[in-house]
Amino acid sequence: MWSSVVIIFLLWYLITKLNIFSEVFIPSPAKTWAAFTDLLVNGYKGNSLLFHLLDSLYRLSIAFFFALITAVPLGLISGYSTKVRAALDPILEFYRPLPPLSYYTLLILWFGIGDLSKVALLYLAAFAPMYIAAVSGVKGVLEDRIHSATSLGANQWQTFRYVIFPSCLPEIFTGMRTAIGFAYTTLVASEMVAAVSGIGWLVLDASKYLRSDIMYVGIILMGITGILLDRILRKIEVKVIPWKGKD
Amino acid sequence: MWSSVVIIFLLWYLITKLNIFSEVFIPSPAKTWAAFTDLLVNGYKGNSLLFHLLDSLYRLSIAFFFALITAVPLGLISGYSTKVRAALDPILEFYRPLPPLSYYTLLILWFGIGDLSKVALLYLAAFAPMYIAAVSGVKGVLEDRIHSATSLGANQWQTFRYVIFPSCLPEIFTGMRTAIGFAYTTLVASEMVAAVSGIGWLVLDASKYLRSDIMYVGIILMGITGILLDRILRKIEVKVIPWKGKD
Amino acid sequence: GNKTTSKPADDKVEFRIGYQVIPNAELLAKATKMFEEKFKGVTVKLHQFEAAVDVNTAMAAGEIDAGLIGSSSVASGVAQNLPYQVIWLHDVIGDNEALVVKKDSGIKSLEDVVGKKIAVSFGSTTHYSLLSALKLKGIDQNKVTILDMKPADMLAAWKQGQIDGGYVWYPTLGEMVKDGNIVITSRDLAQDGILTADVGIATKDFIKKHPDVLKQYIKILDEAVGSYRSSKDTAADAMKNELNVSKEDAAFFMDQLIWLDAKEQASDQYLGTPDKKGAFAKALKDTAEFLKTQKAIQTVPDLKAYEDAIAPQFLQQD
Amino acid sequence: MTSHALRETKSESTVIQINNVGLTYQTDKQVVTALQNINLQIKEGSFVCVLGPSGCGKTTLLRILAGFHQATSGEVLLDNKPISPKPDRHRGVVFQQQMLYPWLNIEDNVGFGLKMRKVPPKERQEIVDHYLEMVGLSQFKKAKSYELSGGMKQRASIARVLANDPRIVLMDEPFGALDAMTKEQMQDNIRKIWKETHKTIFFITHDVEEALLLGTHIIVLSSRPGRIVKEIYSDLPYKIEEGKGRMYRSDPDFVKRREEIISIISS
Amino acid sequence: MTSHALRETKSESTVIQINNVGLTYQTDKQVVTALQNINLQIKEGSFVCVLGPSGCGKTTLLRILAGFHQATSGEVLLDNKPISPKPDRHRGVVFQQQMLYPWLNIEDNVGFGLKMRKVPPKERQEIVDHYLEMVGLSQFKKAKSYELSGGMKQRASIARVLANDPRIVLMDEPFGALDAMTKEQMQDNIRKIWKETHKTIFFITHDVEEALLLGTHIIVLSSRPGRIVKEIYSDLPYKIEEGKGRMYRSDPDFVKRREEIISIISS
Ligand SMILES: Nc1ncnc2c1ncn2[C@@H]1O[C@H](COP(=O)(O)OP(=O)(O)OP(=O)(O)O)[C@@H](O)[C@H]1O
Ligand SMILES: Nc1ncnc2c1ncn2[C@@H]1O[C@H](COP(=O)(O)OP(=O)(O)OP(=O)(O)O)[C@@H](O)[C@H]1O
Ligand SMILES: [Mg+2]
Ligand SMILES: [Mg+2]
Repeated sequence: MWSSVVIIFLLWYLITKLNIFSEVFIPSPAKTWAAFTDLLVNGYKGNSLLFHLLDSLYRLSIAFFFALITAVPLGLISGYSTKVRAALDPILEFYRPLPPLSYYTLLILWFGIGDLSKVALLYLAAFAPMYIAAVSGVKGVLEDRIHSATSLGANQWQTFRYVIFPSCLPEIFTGMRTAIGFAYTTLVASEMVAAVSGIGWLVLDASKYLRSDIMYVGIILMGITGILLDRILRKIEVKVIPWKGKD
Repeated sequence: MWSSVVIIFLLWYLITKLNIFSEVFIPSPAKTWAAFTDLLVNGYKGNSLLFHLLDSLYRLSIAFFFALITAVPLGLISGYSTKVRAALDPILEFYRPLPPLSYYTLLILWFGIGDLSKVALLYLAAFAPMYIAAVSGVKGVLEDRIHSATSLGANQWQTFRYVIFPSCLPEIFTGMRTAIGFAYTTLVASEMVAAVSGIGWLVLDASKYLRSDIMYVGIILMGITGILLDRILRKIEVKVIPWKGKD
Repeated sequence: GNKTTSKPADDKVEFRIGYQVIPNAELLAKATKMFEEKFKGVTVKLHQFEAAVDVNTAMAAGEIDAGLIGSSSVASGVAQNLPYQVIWLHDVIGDNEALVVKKDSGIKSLEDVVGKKIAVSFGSTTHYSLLSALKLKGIDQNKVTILDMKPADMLAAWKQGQIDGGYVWYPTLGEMVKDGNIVITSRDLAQDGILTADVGIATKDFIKKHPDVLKQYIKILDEAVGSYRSSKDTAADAMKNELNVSKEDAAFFMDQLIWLDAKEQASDQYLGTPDKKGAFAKALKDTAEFLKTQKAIQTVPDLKAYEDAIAPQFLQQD
Repeated sequence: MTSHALRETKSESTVIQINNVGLTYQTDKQVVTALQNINLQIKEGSFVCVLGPSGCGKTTLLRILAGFHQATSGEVLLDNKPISPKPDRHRGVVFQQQMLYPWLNIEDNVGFGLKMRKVPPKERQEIVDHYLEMVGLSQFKKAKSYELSGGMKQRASIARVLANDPRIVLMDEPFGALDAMTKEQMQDNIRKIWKETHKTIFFITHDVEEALLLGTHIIVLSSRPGRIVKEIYSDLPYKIEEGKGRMYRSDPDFVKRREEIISIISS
Repeated sequence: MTSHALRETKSESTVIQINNVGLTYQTDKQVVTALQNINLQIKEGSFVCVLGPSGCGKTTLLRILAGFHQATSGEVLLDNKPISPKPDRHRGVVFQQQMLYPWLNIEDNVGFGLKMRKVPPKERQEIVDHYLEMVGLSQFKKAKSYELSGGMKQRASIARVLANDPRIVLMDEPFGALDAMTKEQMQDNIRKIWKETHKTIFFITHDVEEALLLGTHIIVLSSRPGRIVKEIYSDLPYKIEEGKGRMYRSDPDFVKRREEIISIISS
């Protein structure tokens, strides 16, 4: 893993060193580092860098949490009951391919310009991948596994909770990982409205003034926190489903 | 399914009828329909509605196709070989959470303002979900299934092609569905720069002049084509993996 | 980038313009097919852009030779040594950008915005206008809650009563005026020397290699201004399709902007002449000063740099 | 050694009545008639052993009784009412292929049904421990299913179903992967449970001796499509004392019966 | 009926040599020693039958030979060279739990190894048809694995491995889910193939009679941790003619041997 990090760094260094593109678009590592230390000391427009980052992560976590506790159960139910699926799927399939831009205005109308609409946007982004994963997971559960549970006396809900749900966990985790990445990519879009904090807003704001050095600091921070979140999920996955690939 | 469509329509009708929000944001179904027929007849800014739609779908298909034939093999290899994974994962995990905005500039610098940079953006969006799904799929393959293949004389490549790949198909399909939805949501972003056609551009362009009726036509068209694409994928899925949920 | 060489296929120079949908002379020229008809020995390619950032990027990638960006973007671009120069003022912003406040907000004049919520699109010309206006009136901007919003979102927040006002352009401005009052417009500010404009820029490379093409270009734009002034009705008719609005609206939008012909632009008040650059250089420097307070740029170059960034030679028609 | 005439047991109430049942699998490639014209009465408390060639429809019949499939023709009555087409806890199933839950350890697998019925933890633990002891897996309480050998998985599956105390026990070749000795112990165990609790047991096996040592009602199916070719009633299982099963094997009468059944199957 | 002394067969070249092999499974909950101090020589062309109580380590031993696991101590030599720790086509494996590929029909499952070796389609088809015929699944060529009964799956797995013509055949209770008659046929088949091709076969079974009818080298393992408690050499399998296996069962000598082995396992 470190080798690929080093290679990327080298490439970056070379591109800026050879002046292939203007510094305005691709700042040198040195300039980016300088911007980083400056941001660390002085913050960005009134808030510290850490504050921006945590603010975004806070919104992200809330959105992700609520998406998780709604998308997974709904997905499981949809995978199980053709009726529920017939009712939910069209809605989901409809909004899913829509660009956030197209419904953000509606979210503002309903939820105002505060954190709520931002979280709602992230929520919608995180919802779909987990829902789809859960539906697909349920469909992949061995029929006899469900039979075994019911003939052991599990009622519908128990079969769900104790058999279908754990069987789907591997797919749900994949869905969670996709979801968190997806929600992250909409962070900037969500912080486009009436925000004065957040790492996404920082990137956006810097981009308006072509401050690519600050943008790069923001982007790299987003990338690194993204990697960290993904790693955490994978660590949890290994802990939670040690049986993956076994029978 | 039709019931939920009808409910949504009714809601829409009521909201506009009761004038809860201004027509500027939510045009009435009637007004939207009028805009639709007008667009059908006169097109939008020099191109027919169908042209806009097909143009976007064309870019999307190319991007999706290339993402499919690269992400899936790479994902499978990554799932299989710790070394490859160690090299690829950091790159993927890094770019994945980044907002398109942040690297679109780079894509333009490299690929220009033509279709190539647009396709590249969609490609990157579609890549990640399929890659992750493939990796996770491989890890979920029963160890003994791989053993059985190698002891039947399959070499590494054949084990891959004939055993691991089909075993992962259910997860890959989930990944494909997520990917196409995700690529679709970045369509608007991709058509933000130097485009004069495409359904995403149409929505964006209409939004600037607050032509919410045209926006809604575009959004609904995007939603419907999104649903159709998803349905097609699911049809294929059922055909390709009839054994899902069986053993 | 070094892809800027416009390849002279069949002896024609390729001239690539990045335009934005703004009801000015360039869009009028496009609508009336003037570029196709009047250019001699030049193939024109028009690319639509949504934001200055993208125009800058496309220019750096060598994908376009000329483009339109707001004066704020020019001020920061010059500060960052981007290799382009100002060759034309597509329009000076007039009544089309204004601060509008809710009728029931109790705001009668600019002084009353203290303690209120005002929305503006950060990084745009309106942002500069708003903050400059506050400064002009000696109002501490920290006493106003200034929110960053795109026009469509601003309108949504406005309708929901979440903001007291916004500095914005048409057509959002038009919607907001329906239940609001205009406090100040960019035309008012322009009179106080706070000038904002949509600026035509071209790469230094292209300026050096194809001055003749640019000369033709400016001539066409100048003619378009002329034709607009002579027949606003025909112009509105041509423009309505480009804007996708009714003819009346098109006429109205065009009217809000201040159109300047080549001669007016060559005056002291604007770009000036190659020998004596006009006041626009000062306006750009002022904008840069403002940007520095926004941390948008690190240093403000001297006036000379801004004068050097203006290339008014094409305004001289012979 | 007690002599044992094979004779009809006292007629008790019929618990399962199968009338003219048939089942046809429809796949895209072919149509397979798995069962045809099955008529069968299963008495309360009887130990039914089903024999028949591979692929003749034994599992299919069991799955119909369990409620996993529905017969394509005919009807199945339980206590004179049409059998519920949904599986329930009264019809416990030991699958032909193990169906343990890999996310639970063995103890929790075995206690699964009890937990579903909200049996208090302490009581549950006692029952689980009892059955784990019985199948010889006490030491592997905490192991995961994929850490067990084939035979151990089978035993765990049996314990899981028995611990749940179903009224009817449906077992699909439960002792197939067990060595002779373990199998004998398990046979003793199941016979003992059957005797003590008067459960009705439906037991598929390939081992004719096993069928004779366990079954009070032995059914022989013909090869596909499965039809009943022979029904034998026996009271031998009532007589066999714990640990004494092996003694009967060399009994000439027993050997005769065995050869008789084998020749029916082989014909 | 020929009398058959159990005696050592002529010593031929050793193909597999197992020296002091042990294997310990390490899980987060416990440490299980599955095998301990195994020493074994397998002669080229011999038919090794492995008996032992459930969970004693038979499968584990087979998996070491197949290259799925590595012994935690000791060494395994194949042709006097350390055995490859990677499975290959020379060591065909019939798994205890079926490992058919659900995305292929039965025909393609059976022809899988041949396809991997790029055997031309026509030849491949002939071989596949031959083995499908042998295991009685010709009619189910086009069926999917999940449309087969338990026994049919097992037979398909056996056909798949035999069609691939490995040098060493490793079989883990391959006939466990088969009825008496089918089992006998399969025993005849495998014996015939073994005689004709001189393959070395490593065969795990729970059926003592089966071991006696097939094995030239019978190994009895003790319960966990598995150690070899008895090795028996026999030339009976050489003598049994096709279809005559059943006759030997009542032979007093055979019965004696059988009881002897059973008592070893039970002790
Ligand atoms: N899901 C299915 N789809 C199609 N055909 C099936 C299916 N399940 C079973 N069959 C067919 O039905 C027939 C009977 O199968 P069944 O599993 O009942 O046999 P069985 O008597 O249990 O055999 P075994 O002793 O080998 O387990 C077989 O020919 C099999 O191919
Ligand atoms: N993957 C594993 N992880 C941990 N322990 C295991 C694993 N596989 C097997 N064991 C343990 O190793 C021992 C031997 O298992 P093995 O499968 O070799 O037995 P076996 O002789 O094949 O039994 P059976 O006849 O029941 O199939 C058992 O106690 C089992 O619990
Ligand atoms: Mg069966
Ligand atoms: Mg085993």
